Amino acid sequence: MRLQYPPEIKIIMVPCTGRVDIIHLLKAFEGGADAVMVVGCLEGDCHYLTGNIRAKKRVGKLKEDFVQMGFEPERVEMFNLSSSDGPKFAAIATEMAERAFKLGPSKVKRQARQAWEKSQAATSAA
Amino acid sequence: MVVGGGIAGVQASLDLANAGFFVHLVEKKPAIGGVVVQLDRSYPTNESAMCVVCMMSPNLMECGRNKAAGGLNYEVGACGRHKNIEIYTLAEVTKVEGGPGNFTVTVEKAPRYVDPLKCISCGACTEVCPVSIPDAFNLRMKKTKAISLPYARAIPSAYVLFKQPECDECRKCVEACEAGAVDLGMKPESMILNVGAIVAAPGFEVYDPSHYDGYHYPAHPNVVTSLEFERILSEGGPYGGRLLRPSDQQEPKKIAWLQCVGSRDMNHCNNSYCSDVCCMYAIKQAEVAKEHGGAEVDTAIFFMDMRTHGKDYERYFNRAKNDLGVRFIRFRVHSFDPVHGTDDLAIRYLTEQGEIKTEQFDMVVLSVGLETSADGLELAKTLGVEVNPKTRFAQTSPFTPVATNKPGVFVCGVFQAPKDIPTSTMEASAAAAAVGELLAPARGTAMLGTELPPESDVSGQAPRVGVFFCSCGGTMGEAVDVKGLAAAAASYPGVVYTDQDAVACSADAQGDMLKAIKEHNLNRVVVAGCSPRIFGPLFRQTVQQAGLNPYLFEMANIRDQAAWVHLEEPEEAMAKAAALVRGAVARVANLEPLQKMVFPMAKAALVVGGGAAGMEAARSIADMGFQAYLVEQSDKLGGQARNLVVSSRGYDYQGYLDGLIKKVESHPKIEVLLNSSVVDTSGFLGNFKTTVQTPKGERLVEHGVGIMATGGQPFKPDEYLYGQRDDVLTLFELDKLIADKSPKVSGAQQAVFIQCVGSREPERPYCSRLCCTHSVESALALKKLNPAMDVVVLYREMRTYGDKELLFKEARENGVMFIRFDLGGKPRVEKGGDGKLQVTITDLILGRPVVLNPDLLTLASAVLPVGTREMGAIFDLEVDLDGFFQESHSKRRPVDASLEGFFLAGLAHSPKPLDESIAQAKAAAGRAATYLARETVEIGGVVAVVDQDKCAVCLTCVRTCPFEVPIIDYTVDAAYIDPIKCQGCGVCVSECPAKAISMQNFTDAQIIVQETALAAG
Amino acid sequence: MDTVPAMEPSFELAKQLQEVHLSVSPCYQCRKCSSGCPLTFAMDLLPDQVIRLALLGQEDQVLGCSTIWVCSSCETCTTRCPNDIDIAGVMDWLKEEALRRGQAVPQPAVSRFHQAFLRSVRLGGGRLPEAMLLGLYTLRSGQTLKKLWSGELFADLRLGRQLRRRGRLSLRLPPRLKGAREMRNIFKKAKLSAQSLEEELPPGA
Amino acid sequence: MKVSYYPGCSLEGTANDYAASIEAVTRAVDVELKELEDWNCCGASAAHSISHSLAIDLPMRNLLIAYQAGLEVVVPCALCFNRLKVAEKALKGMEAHRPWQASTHYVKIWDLLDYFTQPDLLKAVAEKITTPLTGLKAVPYYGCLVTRPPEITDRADYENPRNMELLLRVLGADPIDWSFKTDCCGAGLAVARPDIIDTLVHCLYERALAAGAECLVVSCQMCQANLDLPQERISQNFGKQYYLPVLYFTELIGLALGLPEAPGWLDKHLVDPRPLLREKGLL
Repeated sequence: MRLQYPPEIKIIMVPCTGRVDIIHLLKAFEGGADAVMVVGCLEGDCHYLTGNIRAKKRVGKLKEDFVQMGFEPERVEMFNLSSSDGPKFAAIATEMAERAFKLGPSKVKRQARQAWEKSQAATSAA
Repeated sequence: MVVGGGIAGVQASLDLANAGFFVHLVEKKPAIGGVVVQLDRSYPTNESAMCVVCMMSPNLMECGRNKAAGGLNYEVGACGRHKNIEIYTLAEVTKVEGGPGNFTVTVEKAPRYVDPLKCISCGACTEVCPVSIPDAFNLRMKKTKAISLPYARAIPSAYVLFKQPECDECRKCVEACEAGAVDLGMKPESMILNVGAIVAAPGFEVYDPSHYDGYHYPAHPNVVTSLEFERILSEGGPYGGRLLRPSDQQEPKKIAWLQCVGSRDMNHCNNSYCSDVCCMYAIKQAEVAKEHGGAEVDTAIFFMDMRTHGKDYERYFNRAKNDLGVRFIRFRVHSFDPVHGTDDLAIRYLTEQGEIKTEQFDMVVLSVGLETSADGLELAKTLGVEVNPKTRFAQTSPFTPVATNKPGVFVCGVFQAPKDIPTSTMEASAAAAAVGELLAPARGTAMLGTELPPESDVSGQAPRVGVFFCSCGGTMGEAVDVKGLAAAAASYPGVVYTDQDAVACSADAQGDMLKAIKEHNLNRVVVAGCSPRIFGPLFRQTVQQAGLNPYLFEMANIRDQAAWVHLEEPEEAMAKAAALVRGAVARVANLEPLQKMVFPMAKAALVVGGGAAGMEAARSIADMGFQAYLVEQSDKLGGQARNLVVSSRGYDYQGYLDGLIKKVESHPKIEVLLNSSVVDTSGFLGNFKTTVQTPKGERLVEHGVGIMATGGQPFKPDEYLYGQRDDVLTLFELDKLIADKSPKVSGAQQAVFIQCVGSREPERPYCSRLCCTHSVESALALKKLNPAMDVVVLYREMRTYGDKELLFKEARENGVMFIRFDLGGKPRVEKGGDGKLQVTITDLILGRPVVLNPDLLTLASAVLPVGTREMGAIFDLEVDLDGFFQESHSKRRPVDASLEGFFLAGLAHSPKPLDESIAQAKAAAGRAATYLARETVEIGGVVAVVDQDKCAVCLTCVRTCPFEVPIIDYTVDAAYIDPIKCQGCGVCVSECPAKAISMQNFTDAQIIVQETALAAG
Repeated sequence: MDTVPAMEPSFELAKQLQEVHLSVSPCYQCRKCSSGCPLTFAMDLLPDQVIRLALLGQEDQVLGCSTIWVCSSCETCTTRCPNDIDIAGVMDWLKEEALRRGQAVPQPAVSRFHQAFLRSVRLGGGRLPEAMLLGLYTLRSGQTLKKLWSGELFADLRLGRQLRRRGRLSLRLPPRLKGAREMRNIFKKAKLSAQSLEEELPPGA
Repeated sequence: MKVSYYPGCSLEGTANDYAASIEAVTRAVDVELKELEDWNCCGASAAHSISHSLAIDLPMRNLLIAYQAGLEVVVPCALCFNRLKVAEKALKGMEAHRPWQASTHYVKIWDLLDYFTQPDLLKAVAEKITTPLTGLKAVPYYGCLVTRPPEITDRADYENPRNMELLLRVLGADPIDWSFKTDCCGAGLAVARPDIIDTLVHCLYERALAAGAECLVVSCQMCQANLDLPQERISQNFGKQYYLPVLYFTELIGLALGLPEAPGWLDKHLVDPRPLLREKGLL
């Protein structure tokens, strides 16, 4: 259907969201990502029955850890949609891209973070 | 033998070859592919039509790579899964003798003047050739040389020289050809072939609209047929894929499509049938025109009934109308006039409210209908196949849709009746099944084995990655510059070779890839192109034929994840594509070879559902010599077909059904399990073990493949006073009354039908396809019973497609009245003053309400799927948004289910009339035969493996696995995962606290290295 | 839409038309006839609406509309109908049926012209005396007074004089036909079928 | 060549100029016209509008006269031609029901223009041309009933007839193609509803001028009357002075053959064609 969504989104294929480990999400941030989303099948429709439920639990746990780490929990999110639901995928991709812009670079990239904070302070002052 | 190399002919050849029969494919043109290769895009997915052929191309290529096309030019010798399809191009069948099982066929082959075995399709001859002739492939809208490739990426990919009309044998091409392939001395050959059965798929011709003087065709340059418009849109077309109009090569901003040109008309042509496909291709062309020329292109389709009755077609139509702004004007244009001083055309038409409007269009496309070609009729005469005089399509019975009057000769594709690509592909598989049944004893006797080169051991070698880029035939557009990507990719770690090709999936590109892997002894391959879901298996198979383990391969989807989805931001799209390639290269460098397990194929099929479709599938499987288990939940066979008791065309549905049930119940190779239902299943392709609950307790059925024919049921209407009065019925209930000669029918003065009850509504946005025809047949039956009875049909779109249009004509001529309403003005059904029914409907032509007082009100209710969710859950089969089974690919595999080894037939796949259910059932059997014919099946590869040293036996994996696969092996005090049972989801791998389990092909390292490479972008 | 009177369909008219090989039931409202018709600007009902009303048996509307009288029988619709319905033939039949039933004719000028034409041919013994036609029509058309005031009558007379001057308007009666008796039988047979052919329409009705 | 000739009532009255040009031109190409013995009026649009029995019986009588004469019949007036063909089809229909009565041997009924554009006659005309009509831009106007409906007229090219263009080219004139060559001029409504004629004919004038025509060429005197007579009135009503002479194709043949009587026919028109023809050097 060629629905457009922000180019910042980069996609990795895994057999099931159940395969996504917390280490993978952390490594993504370490590699420079500002936001990570895990996109699984609709609950109950998982080809492997419970894969997406497992993933949801892991993302939920990671969000709590983020709060303690002083990381914005909104940077990581789990979504469920059917494989033929193109429009919904475009919508969540756009939403995550907006979150990344709003939240600015992740703390992992120290210089980029400081530069961004300076520019934020400047704009709010003006 | 298969006559005709269009999409139907090719699919039939493949199903036959894969089911163990040697196939002679006779095609009169210099290359196979038929009309489909001339199309730019194909609905409903709008994928490039070449894509449909390309998707076939791993199969087409198998044909292409066999002896006729010469393995030599790929120096691969033993390539191709098997060499069981022999293609004869520029060939025609001239004489046929003998009978089923033993035909002697004379085939005359015109000289190609180029030896396909030597031609390496380098194009040198075309450059030097001085003679230019109109390019028949591009419908004479473009010039080509006397010697040229039939079409870009043609199969077989050998050049052809047309001596007539102008080649003066200057021999320049002979000198230019290093391979010495050009031989002007070639003579016509004639050969006698002995074959067991013949499948006729000669395809069709589009109607020549020059008979309509009012359409100024071909005089006015901006009036083109729909096929010519496809060429204009195509990348290989006259304008390189840019949407320009022929007169001044300007971008047309306003385009009109005129429907029913050469169809549904007794006046200008004698095609009173409907050609079934024109409505859909007009919508598709409008959408693609908007894509090419930008959203402001104004597209208007002039039509009578919008016939989008296929699966998902109604959504396609609604999306075009509501979201994409395609205008639909219900009006049949007779003629239009060129506007003096401009190249435009003025169309004068009537709006819905009846006022006359004239609009000026830059271009007019005539949606021409389909006709049997002169060659098709000639072939029919040669084969002795009878043709229906009214429509000139093959004469077939609804109960044996692919059989003809001549035993041993079968038919499929448009020559059987006008149909679209998915139905043609399905019918081709049905024809293959019919042949499979006839020649069952000869299965496998003429097979040629396939050899794969030994797998070279690459362990311990540093990764040498080759990256092959594909611009997917230009559909990448400007967003992604493949050359730039290739240059950048050369610098990625591990990359030693990059290459790019317009269409990597084509036959010759595969050859280049094989050569490159050998020359640069690559041990890892990345293809950057389209989705792995479509061509993963094709490239993996090519990698395997280069002697590499198929798992040392990765695809970067720069088409669906970059080029197509970031059209407005080309730079970011390029950056993203580069990142995707970098990620894929990083991942492939870390991949290790994996071996698959080999298991025997159980030669049996499980058929779920004992309706007409289930029984036909079981009978076909059994006739082909395999065992069939037919599971039916009710206490008798027959399904919904039991209710078909009325046919104005004189079809004896019940006679057919009783005959079929007798055959199924008495067939030695069919075991019928009544009052039974499937409760559980396990295993994998070729080795399924399904437990069936039968009255005599649980039965474990071992089978290799499965066919889902759980059927459908009529929707219980929830409007029009249904259920509150006994004179408001559904179609089945009316038919019962007619069959029982009930006084309610003979006494009725007026009968009214209401169409689209429950269908094409927001909660069920699909068309149930069979109700228009059913209502018209029942209406005709009523008229025949009592000509004085007033019969009125209230409809939204009259979808009596194909040859059923003749029924609609017959009904009108017999005085049945048709009144149209739209979703906003549905008929009001209430109790009249005298207690009789009163139906009020606004006639849209007169804009005034009409009051009817029927004695019988029949509601054409929708078709709902039965058992799809339950079976979908047990067998893990995908179900689409409307609850019907989802087929693997609407075009290429319309009959295969989402899970390999399972096939779909009948109403459970989508609503369809009985003859199409029967065709689909045979097609399912035909497809199943391509698996059952195999001796072994390969399983495994991507599974979880336990590192016994790290396992702390904490049982997390045992509790986590949804399929209860891991067990504790106390001999080694560690968990054990049976590679056969493991589904490869990886849930246990990430749950295991000790990271003791790793998943082959998706190890943590491989994922992480891809992530970091991606994020670094 | 309830304001507009609802129609009770009847199939009588459609059956009558079927008997004279002018069946309208094959129509599937493709509306080519209405778009091709050059006279729609002067019509109250479009040709496809006339066919639709005939199919629905709305006799008073169909027989009382101006469309059937304004139709110049140019046969465009009949030629183009994809279902081979003789629409022009239906228009003619409806005109004849309207006169037979004594229906009030909304276009008296046209119906009286046709009647004056046939009466002139009958009185002329088998050929049309054009001058007599113009005279009879002017007397009977009921438009004469209106034309007098609007000055159209003078324009007509001037046109007549121009033709006269060019010798194209002879006042002589056409020659006696040998088959005069045969002509009388033809007209007598027509009178029987038409009854109202002879009735004098009160001028100005 | 000898053919039966059915002139029709108006050729004896308002269109006797057309009759004159026909007789002269046919004589010039050695075609002898034998007028039908005791022919009667075909009933024109009046009969088929309000009396089906007259609509069949009137032309039937002429048909039977033609059959007795045994020669092919040439019919200049489109309406008479159409009515004769209707009678012919009706007779064939009747005989189909009673094959034992199928005694009549049919003769071909020709529309005059069709007859004249037969290859041998065209050759005959071409040979006798003295002053070709070079530079005369004309649009052919066929009207309705010569070509339509095809089931009655048996015409193949009923949507886009081209034989008058053929003739004009043979005569050396410059025929212009336009889309309105078979659009209706209002025919029988001329007397009862002249306002309708004004609208229809005004549209034809505009389209002819848009196509770059200087005059209209017709083959039926009804069309000639509806295009020629109201031109002055339409010019007043629509406030635009139209000068589009309406010529019979037989008059053009007469001119091209240099027949002495030709100029005589031209002054019978209301819209005087002579200024245009003089400007073209043809008079």
